[in-house]
Amino acid sequence: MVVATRVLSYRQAINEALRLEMRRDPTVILMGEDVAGGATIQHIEQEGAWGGPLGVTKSLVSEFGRQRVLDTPISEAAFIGAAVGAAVTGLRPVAELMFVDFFGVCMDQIFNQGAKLRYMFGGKAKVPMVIRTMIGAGFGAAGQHSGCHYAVFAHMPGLKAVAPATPYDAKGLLIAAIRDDDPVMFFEHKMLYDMTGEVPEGDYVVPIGKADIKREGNDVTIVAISRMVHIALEAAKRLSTEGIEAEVVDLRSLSPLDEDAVLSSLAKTRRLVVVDEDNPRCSVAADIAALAVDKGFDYLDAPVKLVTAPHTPVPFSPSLERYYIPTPERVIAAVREIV
Amino acid sequence: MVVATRVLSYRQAINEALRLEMRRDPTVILMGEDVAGGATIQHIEQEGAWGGPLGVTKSLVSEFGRQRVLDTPISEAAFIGAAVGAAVTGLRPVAELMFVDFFGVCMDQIFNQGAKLRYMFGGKAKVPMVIRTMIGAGFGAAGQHSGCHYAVFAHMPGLKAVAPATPYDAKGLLIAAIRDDDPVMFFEHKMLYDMTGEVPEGDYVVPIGKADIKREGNDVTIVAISRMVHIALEAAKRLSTEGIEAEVVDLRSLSPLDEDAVLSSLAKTRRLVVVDEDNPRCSVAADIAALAVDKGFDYLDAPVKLVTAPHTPVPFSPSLERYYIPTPERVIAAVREIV
Amino acid sequence: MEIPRERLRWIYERMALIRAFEDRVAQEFAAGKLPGFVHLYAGEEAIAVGVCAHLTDRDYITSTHRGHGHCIAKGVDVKAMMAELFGKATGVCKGKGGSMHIADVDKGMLGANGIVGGGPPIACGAGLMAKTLGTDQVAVCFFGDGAAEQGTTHEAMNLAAIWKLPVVFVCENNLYAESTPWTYHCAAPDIASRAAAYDMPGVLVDGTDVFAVYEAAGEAIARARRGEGPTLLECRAFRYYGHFQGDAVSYRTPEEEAAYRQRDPIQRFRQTVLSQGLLSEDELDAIDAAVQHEINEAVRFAEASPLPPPEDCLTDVYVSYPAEQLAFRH
Amino acid sequence: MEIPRERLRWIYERMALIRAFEDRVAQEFAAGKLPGFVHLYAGEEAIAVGVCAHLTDRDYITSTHRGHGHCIAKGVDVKAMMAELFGKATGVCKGKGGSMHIADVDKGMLGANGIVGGGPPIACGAGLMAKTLGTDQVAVCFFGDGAAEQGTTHEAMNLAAIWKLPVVFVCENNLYAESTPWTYHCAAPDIASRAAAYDMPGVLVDGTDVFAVYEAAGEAIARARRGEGPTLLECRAFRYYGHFQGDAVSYRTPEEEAAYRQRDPIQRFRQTVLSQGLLSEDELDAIDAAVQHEINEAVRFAEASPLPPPEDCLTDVYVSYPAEQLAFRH
Ligand SMILES: Cc1ncc(C[n+]2csc(CCOP(=O)(O)OP(=O)(O)O)c2C)c(N)n1
Ligand SMILES: Cc1ncc(C[n+]2csc(CCOP(=O)(O)OP(=O)(O)O)c2C)c(N)n1
Ligand SMILES: [Mg+2]
Ligand SMILES: [Mg+2]
Repeated sequence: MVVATRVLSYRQAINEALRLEMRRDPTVILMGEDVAGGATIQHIEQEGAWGGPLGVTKSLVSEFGRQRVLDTPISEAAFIGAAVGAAVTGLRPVAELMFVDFFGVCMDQIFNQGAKLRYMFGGKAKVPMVIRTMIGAGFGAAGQHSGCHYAVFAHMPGLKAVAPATPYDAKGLLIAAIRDDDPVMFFEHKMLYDMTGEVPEGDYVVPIGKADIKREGNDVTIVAISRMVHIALEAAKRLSTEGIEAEVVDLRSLSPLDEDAVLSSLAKTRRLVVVDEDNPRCSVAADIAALAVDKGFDYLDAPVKLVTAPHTPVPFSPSLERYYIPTPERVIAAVREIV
Repeated sequence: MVVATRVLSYRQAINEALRLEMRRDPTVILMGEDVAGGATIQHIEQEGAWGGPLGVTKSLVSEFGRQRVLDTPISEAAFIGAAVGAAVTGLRPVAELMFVDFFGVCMDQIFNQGAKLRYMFGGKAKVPMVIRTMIGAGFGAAGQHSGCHYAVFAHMPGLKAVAPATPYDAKGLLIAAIRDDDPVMFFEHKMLYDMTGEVPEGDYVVPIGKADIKREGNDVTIVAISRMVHIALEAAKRLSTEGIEAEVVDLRSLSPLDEDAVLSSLAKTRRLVVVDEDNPRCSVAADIAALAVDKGFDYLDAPVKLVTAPHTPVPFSPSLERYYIPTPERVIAAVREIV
Repeated sequence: MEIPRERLRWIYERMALIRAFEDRVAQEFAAGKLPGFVHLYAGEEAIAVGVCAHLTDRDYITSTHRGHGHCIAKGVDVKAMMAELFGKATGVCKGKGGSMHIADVDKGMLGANGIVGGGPPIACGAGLMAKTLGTDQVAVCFFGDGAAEQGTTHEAMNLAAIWKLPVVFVCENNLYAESTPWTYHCAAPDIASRAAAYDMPGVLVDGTDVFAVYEAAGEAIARARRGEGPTLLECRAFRYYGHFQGDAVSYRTPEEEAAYRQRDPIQRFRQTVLSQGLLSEDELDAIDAAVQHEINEAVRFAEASPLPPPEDCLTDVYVSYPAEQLAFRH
Repeated sequence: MEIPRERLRWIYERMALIRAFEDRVAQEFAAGKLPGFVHLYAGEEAIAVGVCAHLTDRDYITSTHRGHGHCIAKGVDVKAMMAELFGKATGVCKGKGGSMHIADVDKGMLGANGIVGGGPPIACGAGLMAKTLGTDQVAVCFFGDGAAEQGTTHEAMNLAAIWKLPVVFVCENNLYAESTPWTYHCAAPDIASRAAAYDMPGVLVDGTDVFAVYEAAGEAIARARRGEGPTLLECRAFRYYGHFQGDAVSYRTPEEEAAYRQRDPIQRFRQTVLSQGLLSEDELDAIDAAVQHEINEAVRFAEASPLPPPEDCLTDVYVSYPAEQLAFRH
């Protein structure tokens, strides 16, 4: 069967995944601040409503109505907790935590309730919910709207966590997340919304827990997450002109982890750099390094280098923010140190 | 000068640190649920009040009064945020988050407000506050009262984090934390409250950011945190009977990290095991492994082994909980794999 | 509100069962047979029973750290409960939850909760499910006076109100949060009147009078089922034991505790039904005996049951996850 | 409440300065000169100014994502503010905070806040400091109608009430939270009446009338200074621009927006003082001119200022911390 593909943006790919799953399964609902937009305002019904502050859920309300696309008050703990309660009792809610930086007001419902109910109930419940949330710097949005923080969620038992880097992966992983019977954190990088790429029509699944080799190479493995995949690819391109061929592994799934993909690439290249936009301490990057030095120790011919944000909040000024975000130059410098 | 020491429990050592600092500095206040106990109840004034559910702050209210030892409603976000506001404007509050597992209801005030105000304000403010909080399994307190979670705090820029393993360190680190001009998370392991040890009278400081060699050895470095220090020491004792001499490094401070202490021990022993009661992914243990495989790569003669809790919530039943908590046997097995 | 005879018998039986369960748990705990800590519900039986008398297994409740009474009122099996408190493999949560997380989704019991204020958002979710799917199910959220100060409680009441969810909020005001009197931690003259802040009815109820609770809850639940939205009930009652077992309860006087017993919900029920000739003394005594038997059986069952195999620590975390990533690396 | 002439001039000047600042920021933003996003306060000037007219530099305020107006009313330097929005090293936060975190502790301005509901607990802390040290300082907490649904807001009001903290809660009800009308997100008939849930006075104020705000805030702040505890003011006003710059504001109709202008706080003030002969037209025009000059100077200053050196990313995180652990490893 030939599947038609079109060029879509990451934003459109996410929107399409939501639309297809809502068509397929009437128990899928969306909730979040302004995910429809303009609740109770007559004159913008149908196409005028926001669809989220960045338009990601635009026009879903016109197809599915306000019973299934629910604007919420600014009460993240209440509505994310409501998603937990709805998931335990039979719906498949997709809740939007607008920016991941807001997790501090609702983390209890995520990690202590949603993530643990199944376990504490002795396996009698399941919690099929998705939390979509925006990550990343580059927007000048400063200290409380630019973090990644996915390490905190990968740390927590009971949660799954995925972070797509391309429109294709965004659509396929979101469909997988909605169909998954466990709570899934779905991290969308705000700097990727306008990135475009080939996306098949119809539904398909990118399996949770599988990394993707975005570029093959024999000299060094660069493991990267979300937007950093593109930084790593840029670095790899430039390194190639010097004769260094990097293999770029897009982690895609942060929990569970595709340990085999990382270790087999490492077995081939014997060198590892991890690129992660999150803060360095107790990060996913550190976690990959820990994996490498345990199960991959015999492969390692050089130190494992982490290219991450510094141990600081995200600064506002463009000059500072550029310094904060890992660059291809820093990735190249790290690679040069070990090849 | 000879300083008298006595044997105190970890609980008493903490109580004494609070008492001494409150005597020394009138801007130090305590706040938390039942930290005094029985607010407005006349007949228990003075010695009858709880002093916290485990009696750690017992009788401080009789010395300092209810203006400085404040019982709070069950509103962690409000009172921890109030500690932030009080710290920015001139007090040195010590707030108690009863169990670290409750961080999900108040994390925003901790990591987004307290930890970031100084940075976002361009350095114009300081936030000298301490959050005391209980960690750890072993009490049968199950999934929402037994976690460690300190990795989440070590991950966050703007916070410091310490986790004493002995009465001596508890007192000295708490005094250091109260005098520190940055927000400090102070992790108390509930299974250690009754542990006793020599504690000097009067005030002294254990500097934040310094690890402590709790046992010297040449064959393997075991880095451990909080209660796991004692597990590591027990393992070391048993290994010694087989002729393996382990060096036990008590990390004490999780942020900042005493990188030198870890690396110089590693330079000597060339082998590393990290023992951490927290969940394994993106943990402090993983972080130490990442440090080792980067800056300590040339020292490493073997894989770095992590002995941690599994990637599960803390179960209730004693048989399950025993399985969850790292044991000397597991530490010994890890050491045997690499020596 | 007239209560059918069979319901009356059920009410008495459930209240007696809760009391007997809690008294026995206190004994077993004192004997060192229970791990962890327990928060007992004795004295507050009329609330859980008066409310749950209106619910079926298809309706949901969320509970608190003091959740045994809610379980029993919702019909959770007492043997499986006792085994859970003993940490046994036959426990209703296979020994993974314990007292603070005891739950039985099949009975609509969405869990005790170790987090004060953890339940209200979850109850909204159960209500949202019912509303979305167009069923007539309702969700009842039990919470303490102390939990009234947790932000989630406010957020959830507002959410339930604007979405007109079929949720009933039942504040169990037992006068204390740990050792702190509610009059200290709560700025409002009463908690029921906070309902006005969410434009819902708020009713202050004598929580030691099961008839009063039954009536108020009946109206609130009927209103919710009719799709007219949430209600807040504040039920005042007393907890007989300490906050948790081991609490010396220094904050209360013996006089205060004695006064509680004057209004014991079970004795009050007995007096009412006897004086009105609704049930007979023999009937009530027979129920007491049956209850005692059930509790004895439950303890026997719990004691005889095995502990879960240690590796069960690793199961039930996810529906699907690579097993080797759940285990510790060493 | 009679307002001294100098205060009247100050009120007009501050309101005009806020308006001019915001209008200019809108222009500069549209020209692509400002990084990030900005939330503008135009239309709500009477609230910040009417409240802060009662405060000194020693009093504290907490603010919101829509914080420029609060800064100006609290006396933060406009040049340093503009430079901050431009991300310059001369900014009041050295370019680290930006619009959403603009702050000046020396002026008692404890920060705009990127977290809705982030401010109320912090305001309680400033009040607690004053109470603990026995000073007469007060803390004012500005928050939006949307923030009224955040749990922290409720917790903070309750805490301030039980501790009788010198805190005034000022809800700026501008009818919308993003594109969501307050009548949808809020179950209460008005936000002021929620004060009853915390046993404090609650006052609904016309937030486009600076005299009304001045009077209500004066009473509330005096009450707080006397140690009589918190008050909740709900001030209704309109935001003229979108939620953030770039918002097409499709949720409002042109008629609705036109109606706002009928009640413009600055025009209303002008009419009142002119008709009552309190200030002269020349005086007001002179102030307008001075304000315009100040804004021009501020923009010139901001444009001429350098960006911070990149490595300044690593400073001001802690008072003390090992420098090599702040830097990224590569
Ligand atoms: C978020 C959170 N904070 C604090 C606690 C500790 N804690 C457990 S029960 C309790 C008191 C609860 O009081 P109330 O809600 O009145 O319930 P009661 O115990 O009286 O039934 C406290 C403070 C907790 N479990 N969760
Ligand atoms: C905790 C949190 N949730 C959501 C947001 C996103 N957000 C920013 S402003 C805003 C609306 C705020 O409305 P309101 O409080 O009425 O203030 P206004 O913008 O009207 O001044 C939202 C939802 C946020 N910044 N923080
Ligand atoms: Mg209570
Ligand atoms: Mg608003």
